[in-house]
Amino acid sequence: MIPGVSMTHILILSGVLFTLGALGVLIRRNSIVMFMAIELMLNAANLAFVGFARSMEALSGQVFVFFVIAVAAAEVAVGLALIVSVYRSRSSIDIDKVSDLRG
Amino acid sequence: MTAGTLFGLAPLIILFPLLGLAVNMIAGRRIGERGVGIVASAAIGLAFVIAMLQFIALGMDPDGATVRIAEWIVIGQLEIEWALQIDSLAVTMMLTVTGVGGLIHIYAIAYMHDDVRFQGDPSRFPRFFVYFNLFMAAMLILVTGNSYLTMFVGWEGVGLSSYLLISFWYEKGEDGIGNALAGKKAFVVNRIGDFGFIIAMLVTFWFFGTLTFEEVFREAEVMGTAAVGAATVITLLLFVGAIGKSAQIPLFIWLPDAMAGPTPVSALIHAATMVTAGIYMLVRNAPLLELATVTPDIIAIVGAATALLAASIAVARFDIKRVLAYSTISQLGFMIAAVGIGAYVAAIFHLVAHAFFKALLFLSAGSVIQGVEHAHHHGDSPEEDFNPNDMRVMGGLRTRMKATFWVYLMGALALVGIPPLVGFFSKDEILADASLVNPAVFWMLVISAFLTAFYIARQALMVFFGKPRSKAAEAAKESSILMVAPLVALAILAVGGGLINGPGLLPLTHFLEETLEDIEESEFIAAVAIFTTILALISIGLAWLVYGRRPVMSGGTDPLQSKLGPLWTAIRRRWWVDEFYDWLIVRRYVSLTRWLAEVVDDRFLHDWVHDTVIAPSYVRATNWLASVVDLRLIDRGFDGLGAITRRGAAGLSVLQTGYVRNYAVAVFIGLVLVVSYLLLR
Amino acid sequence: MEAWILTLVTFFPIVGVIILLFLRKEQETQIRWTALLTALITFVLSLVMLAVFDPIDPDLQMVVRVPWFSIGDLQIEFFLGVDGLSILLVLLTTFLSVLAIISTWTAIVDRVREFMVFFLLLEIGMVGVFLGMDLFLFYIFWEFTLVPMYFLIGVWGGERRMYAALKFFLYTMAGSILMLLAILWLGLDAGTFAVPDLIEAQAIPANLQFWLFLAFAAAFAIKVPMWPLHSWLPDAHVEAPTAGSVILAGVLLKMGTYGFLRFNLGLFPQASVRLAPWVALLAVIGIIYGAAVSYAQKDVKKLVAYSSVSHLGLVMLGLFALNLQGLQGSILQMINHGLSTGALFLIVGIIYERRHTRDMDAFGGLWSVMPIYAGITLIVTLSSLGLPGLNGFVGEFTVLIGAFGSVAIGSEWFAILAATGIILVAIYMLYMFQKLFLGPLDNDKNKRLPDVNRREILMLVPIVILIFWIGLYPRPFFGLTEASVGKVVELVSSAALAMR
Amino acid sequence: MSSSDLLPALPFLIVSIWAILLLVFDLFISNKGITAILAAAGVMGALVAAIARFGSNQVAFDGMIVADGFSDYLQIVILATALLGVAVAYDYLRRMDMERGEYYTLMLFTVAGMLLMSLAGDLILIFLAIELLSLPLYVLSGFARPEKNSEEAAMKYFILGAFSSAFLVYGIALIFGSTGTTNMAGVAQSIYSNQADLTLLIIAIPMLLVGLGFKVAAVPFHMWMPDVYQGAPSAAVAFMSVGAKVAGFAALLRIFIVALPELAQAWGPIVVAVSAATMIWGNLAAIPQSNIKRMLAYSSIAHAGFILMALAAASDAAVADKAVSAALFYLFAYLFSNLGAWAVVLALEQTEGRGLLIEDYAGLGRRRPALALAMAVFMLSLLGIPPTVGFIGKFLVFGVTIEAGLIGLAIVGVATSLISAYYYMRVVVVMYMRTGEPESRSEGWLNRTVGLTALATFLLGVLPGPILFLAANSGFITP
Amino acid sequence: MTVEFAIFLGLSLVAVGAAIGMLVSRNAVYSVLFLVIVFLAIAVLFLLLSAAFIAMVQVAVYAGAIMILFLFVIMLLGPEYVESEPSHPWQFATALVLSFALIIQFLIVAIVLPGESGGDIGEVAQGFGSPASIGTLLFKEYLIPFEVASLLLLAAMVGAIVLTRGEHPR
Repeated sequence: MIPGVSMTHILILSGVLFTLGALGVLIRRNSIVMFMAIELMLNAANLAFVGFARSMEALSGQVFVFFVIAVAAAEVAVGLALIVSVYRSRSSIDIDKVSDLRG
Repeated sequence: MTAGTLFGLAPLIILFPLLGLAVNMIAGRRIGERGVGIVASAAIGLAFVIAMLQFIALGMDPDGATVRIAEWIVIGQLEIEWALQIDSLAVTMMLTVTGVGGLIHIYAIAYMHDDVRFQGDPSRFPRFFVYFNLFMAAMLILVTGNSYLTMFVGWEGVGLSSYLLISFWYEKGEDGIGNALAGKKAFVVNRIGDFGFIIAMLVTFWFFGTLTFEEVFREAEVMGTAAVGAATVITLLLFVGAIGKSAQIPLFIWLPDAMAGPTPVSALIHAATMVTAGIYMLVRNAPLLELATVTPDIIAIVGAATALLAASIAVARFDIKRVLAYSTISQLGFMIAAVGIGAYVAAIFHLVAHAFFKALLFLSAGSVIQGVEHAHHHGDSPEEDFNPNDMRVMGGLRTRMKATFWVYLMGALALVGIPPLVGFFSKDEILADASLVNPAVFWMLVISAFLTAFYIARQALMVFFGKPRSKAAEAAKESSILMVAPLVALAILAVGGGLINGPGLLPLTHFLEETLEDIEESEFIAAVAIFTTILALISIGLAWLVYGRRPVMSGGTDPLQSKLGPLWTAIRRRWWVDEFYDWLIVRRYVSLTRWLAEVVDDRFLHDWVHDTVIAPSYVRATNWLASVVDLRLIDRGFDGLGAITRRGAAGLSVLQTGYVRNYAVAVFIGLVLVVSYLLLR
Repeated sequence: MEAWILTLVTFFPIVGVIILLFLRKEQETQIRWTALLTALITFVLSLVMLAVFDPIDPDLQMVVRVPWFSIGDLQIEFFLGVDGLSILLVLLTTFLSVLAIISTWTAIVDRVREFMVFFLLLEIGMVGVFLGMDLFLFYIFWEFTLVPMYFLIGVWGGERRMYAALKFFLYTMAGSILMLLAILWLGLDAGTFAVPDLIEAQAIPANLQFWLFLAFAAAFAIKVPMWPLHSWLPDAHVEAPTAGSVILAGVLLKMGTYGFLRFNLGLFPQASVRLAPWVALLAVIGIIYGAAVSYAQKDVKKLVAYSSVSHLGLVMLGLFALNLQGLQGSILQMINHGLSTGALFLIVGIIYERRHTRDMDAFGGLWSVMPIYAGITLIVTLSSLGLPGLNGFVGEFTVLIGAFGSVAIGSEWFAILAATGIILVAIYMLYMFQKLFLGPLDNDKNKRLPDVNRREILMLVPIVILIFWIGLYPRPFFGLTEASVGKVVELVSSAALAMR
Repeated sequence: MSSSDLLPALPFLIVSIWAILLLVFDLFISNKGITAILAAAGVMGALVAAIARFGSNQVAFDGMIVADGFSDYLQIVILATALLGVAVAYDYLRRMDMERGEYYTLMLFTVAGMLLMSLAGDLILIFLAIELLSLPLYVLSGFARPEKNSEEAAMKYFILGAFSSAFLVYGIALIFGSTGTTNMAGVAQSIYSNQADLTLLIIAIPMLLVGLGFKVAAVPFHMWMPDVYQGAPSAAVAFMSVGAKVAGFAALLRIFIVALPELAQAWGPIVVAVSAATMIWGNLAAIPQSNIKRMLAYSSIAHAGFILMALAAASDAAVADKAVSAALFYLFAYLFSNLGAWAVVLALEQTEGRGLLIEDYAGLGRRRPALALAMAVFMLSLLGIPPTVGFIGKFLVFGVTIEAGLIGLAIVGVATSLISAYYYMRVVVVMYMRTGEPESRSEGWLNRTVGLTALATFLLGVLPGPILFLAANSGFITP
Repeated sequence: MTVEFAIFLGLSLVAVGAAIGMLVSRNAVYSVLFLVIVFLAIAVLFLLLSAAFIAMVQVAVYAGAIMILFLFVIMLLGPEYVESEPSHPWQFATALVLSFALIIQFLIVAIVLPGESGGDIGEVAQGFGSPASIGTLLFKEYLIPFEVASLLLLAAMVGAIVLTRGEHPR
């Protein structure tokens, strides 16, 4: 029983976090930080899930979070590997330097 | 032998010329000139025989007959068949055409023999007779057709053969193209007339529901006053056709140029037969003319005016054939006027008469020309730019070409209308009727008759009298017997032809009555006859005063020039009609087409609409112009392609910056837009 | 047997294509002969079809109608059939194909095999267009003809061939996709694509007819081409190889007029009646405009191309006279145009092969060196300027008769204006003839030109024969069409009555 | 779960297990050609399984797996794509000197993901499936490393992919929050019975659209595609250009039609707009491209637009079934025409990215008549000219669009496909009407692929009956 | 304002603040640390929302493993200062505008949220979100996703290896 705290609050919080994450992806040029921002977005989603799970007493919400975390881990593995290999060839993690293909 | 069977033979009259044509076309080169000539003339001869048989048949069965061959165009109500209508009018024409035509064919054998050599391409000899027979066939279809449409077949057919024969020496004439252009002019001008003819047929069909003469006239009779309007329109349109074919104002300009054809052509087509088709066609439509209101007067005026105008122009010609050409136009004017005042028989009579003496005149002119040309070619020092048609280089041929001179004289007198020659009766009949019906027409015709006498006398004097004005004229010799014989025959006709419709018995009138119902017998008015004859004699005298004593020197000016002053210039320049048309129509049309083609089509529809309207609207959306451009580039290689199209497609390519974060923005924008849509709906 | 005829007529060329694919590209003679024989056999087959055809019966005959596949409840059929409206055009197609192949004998030396393959494919497409009686099938053939023609122009064409080819492709496709939408609408609405059933039903409300009519017209008018949609035609014609031009002018343009005849008149009679005056107006403009523009051309081929605009204007005028004479006349006029313009392109091709120019100023006086050629040209020219006794006149006159008295068009003036065409046509046709054959033979290059050889005579004579035949005794041709045309006229006039 | 649950998922299980096994085998195989053949064998097995169980509708694992006609049909398409994908890769990898066993393993993983996409009856599974098919694809895109373009392609694909899948997750979260379940049938149920909280869906639906629209490259979520397709190894692109699209549409169709049919009037207009935008953008942007890979990338964007027309039409419940089968058929058509085109691209590609410009195709008509003919057929099919399968596809799609009364959209469709004529025909122009000496490979499997696809493209154009029947009977289970 | 709400508010502020910090800090290492703070805050919120197991996983996997991995990579590549001003002008502005728009939209939706899903969070059964309950769920209904997840991790592994291992000999 958490009086005073309504789903609305949680939703707003997660929404804000999610947006901040998205913002991060848009404004940062450091690919690692962009990537972290994406993680932030995922977490915002998790927060929403847990909140909903709690508010409607449906455990599957929490299970979903579990999977999201797993996926996040997998993404990180691939993503960091990519960043590393890009760094090897371009010796930079500035995403804007990765822009030969265009038009 | 019954009339029916004889009528059954009628199709042969068209078949024979066609056969001759075919034979000459296929075997022409092998059977040699003589063969070709014989075949062609024989074909016409046989046709003449058939015509005679039809005449006899009509004697047995005056009603005539319609000989059906096959159906042609049958669509619903529209039923047109290949069929010949044999009646007195048709037979009259058949006889004239085949008769005169046959004589001219014979004459042509000899004439062309020399002509092809003068012009330097003997191989064309057979082709001439192919065309000649083609013409005869077409002309006979014209006169025998039982419906407007079948008549129209012949109508256009003669136009075609005249086109071919005028441009027979297609590489000669002014800057080598003159003759070809003359031919084209003839055809196109005729087409203008045909336009009228076609529209006339359209109206006829939708008003009377048929196109065969019999039925149309029956219908018209039944409807009576109800058909007046239609009859007027139709006859007017038909008259447009006649104007074209019979070279009346305003479309007479093609006929003088048509003299580019060899002389037999001028004689046969542009004097005796084809040009009279218009008169025949109008007479054929007498029943409608009777109904029509305005038309006859218009026809009469136009005819008379033409007669006058042409006669005046003829006075100032130096080219022996051109004089005759304009004389032909003016005589055709007489006939048209006759039709206009309702003197159908007179018209036909004059048509026949004219066929005789005008053919005669042309042929003798031809004989003169060749005589001179012969001399010119065999002469020791042939001068350059020697024109054997120019009367100013002739003179004194009376003694050198006796036969020709005499027959020519007969023809001339017949034309002038000196009794008892054929011209006297025929022309007098017209004048007599005119004096009763329409004084204006009468006086115009009288004046032109006066001029006629003058210019023909002038010609006679310049050609045959006085002293030779050139070596060639001196050395001129009489033409071969083969040419003279037909001349003589025609001369006889010109002299005795009057009997065909001499006053009193009027055989032709009675003969034609079978076809043209209720035609009043034209009575002989002595006063008119005497008056005109005297007038003619006066003008001949005048001519002698002017040309007889001091003949015109070659290249010299005409004595009249000083006397008439500006008037002379006017007639000399043919009243500037040709120039006017050229300025008004030809130039305009040419520039119009240029404009349409270059400006409207090329620049506008092609480049402007396609490359400026369609294209940029694509560019705006899709850089279409670039793609067109680059299409053109494809030929030269894709080198420039990338650059150009990229420039064109900048619109979209710019957005594809290659920066991931921009792409992310796009995604984000999409999201926000969609959410806002859902919020706002 | 009967059931197979049409299938054979349509698809027989496949056999040739397959054989060609097995020939090595060096064996040019064999390739040419294979193609020619294929076309010939196809022509013979179409004659068999003619023999079986019963002119009295106004409906489709020798029908092949088998379910092809179905989209949901919408059955699409393989549905071939021939009636008076199409039979002449089919014959024309197979006939011209033979001649066109003969014309390529020495003209096409590069990639002969591909050329013939595309050509035979094209023939399949064209015949299919005229025989396909299921809108879907029809559309497939219709679009399919684009491809081989596109290649014929683009690969074997002249200087700016790619431009012309793509222009041709885009223009015609632009029209046809609108038609595709209309077809879809019709099919989904009526639950069938079978043309006869659709016509039978006559279930389309008038206001909708209007739009559908326009959608179909878009495709057909571009193909015809009606003024002012003609600007692709000159390019395509000038660039295309002779055989291509022959087929393009002879058959492809007729696909447009045929489309109007079969679909617009049949499916949307009321719209047709309502729009007749407008179509007639465009047609008349086209007649005069085309004739005028042709006269200004320097390039023979362009001249002939524009003359097509003029002639087809007449055909359209006849179609939308919506009466017996008009329709009969315009169908015959389609054939005439196919013959005479086809022949003209063959003729131009002959001279082009010899001199490699089509600029009329480069010629003149050819008559004296090439008399036979000149003679044949003269006949064709005369037929195309509508000299009575030759085929052109019969069609022209009947069309004028029809248009003059047409209730649908409503005014004689269209016919009268159209009739001025007979003056203009004389002007430019004789102009062309004079430029080529008359006048002095002054250009040395022309002095030693060989006259037409046996092969060329062989390919022109059949046309000349037909020119005379139709001109003198068109009865058989009218006879083939009149029953079906009568049916169409009935349909349209009843629709017209319904509108009052 | 019970053993009976395994059967419906059989193809998926086969592929995933095979993938793991192949991972192990590969260690002992020196000739990677054998790996390829083994992979193909596995796919083949799965294909057999899929065909074997066609037509039997089953729900397994408590509604997680829904094996209905829809999924079976798509599984067949996907597996066929996979087979061809292996075939085109076989020689290419060797030629391009990047032959490694992992290529095929990873391919099998994505295939497993794609299959799962078509099977998933639960949003969780959709999410996992997307990741399972995406991660290996990121890697495959970068497979040509250290080749810079390839790495860039991978990077862009990855960043944007992760970004968009984050949206997807959040969307799912909101769906869950609104309906209390992630099972599609359940979602539909709760919306139907008005227990759902629609306000949340206002954000949820757009987020789902982002996640899935990204996969099928719908405007404006498409921008990764040209860059990725250009940079990634062509063989991988050939495979994923079809596979990923098919999987994406599988999810898209299932979610919108099975889970959210009640909200059709809400998402219908959005889909209409997106589809129109996609067709226009894709077709326009393709015109100026001089690199054929890029051109095909844009063309595949455009085709996404055409398929979206079907989804838009499906917003009208009356035509939903027809629309689905139209989309299904279109995907099949797209498989052959597009993959075939890519195969031709592979045949002309040289090392260091030479031979990828359209101008490099000049003279192909002379040099390799068969190859050029095939390419022409593919181009015509993509353009939608009869008698090719592409035309039938377009015909169906336009048909349902009109039937749903979306005339405007249909007109946009025909207009844009007219525009597309320009760039498709340009390839043909270059091949046949320009002279040149193109270098091209003639490799057994490549040629067979080209031949097969070309044949299919033509034959299905003439006799689409069977596939049509299949597509027509490949609906969803209606709970 | 209840205690719980106060806690909630505090945690939210921390989370948001840390998130902003992550965005603005020029040094990637700081960003990582800020992100860890966010995650920890969220973990506490999970506890508050009676999701003990998830909270644990969050701390262990996220704040622990994943973030450490990030740190490793950063260290490996050397702490690089990528200048943070956007290389193309409109990027930053548009990003801000869009984010604002999205937040506004979130607020709108959240505010109009009807009672049953928007109201106060009620009591739940004992053991809700306990490892045991989650575990049973995972191995019953969610078996397939579970297996798929494992497959996914395997694929990721393979991918990572492919991407990172030394140049293929050429």
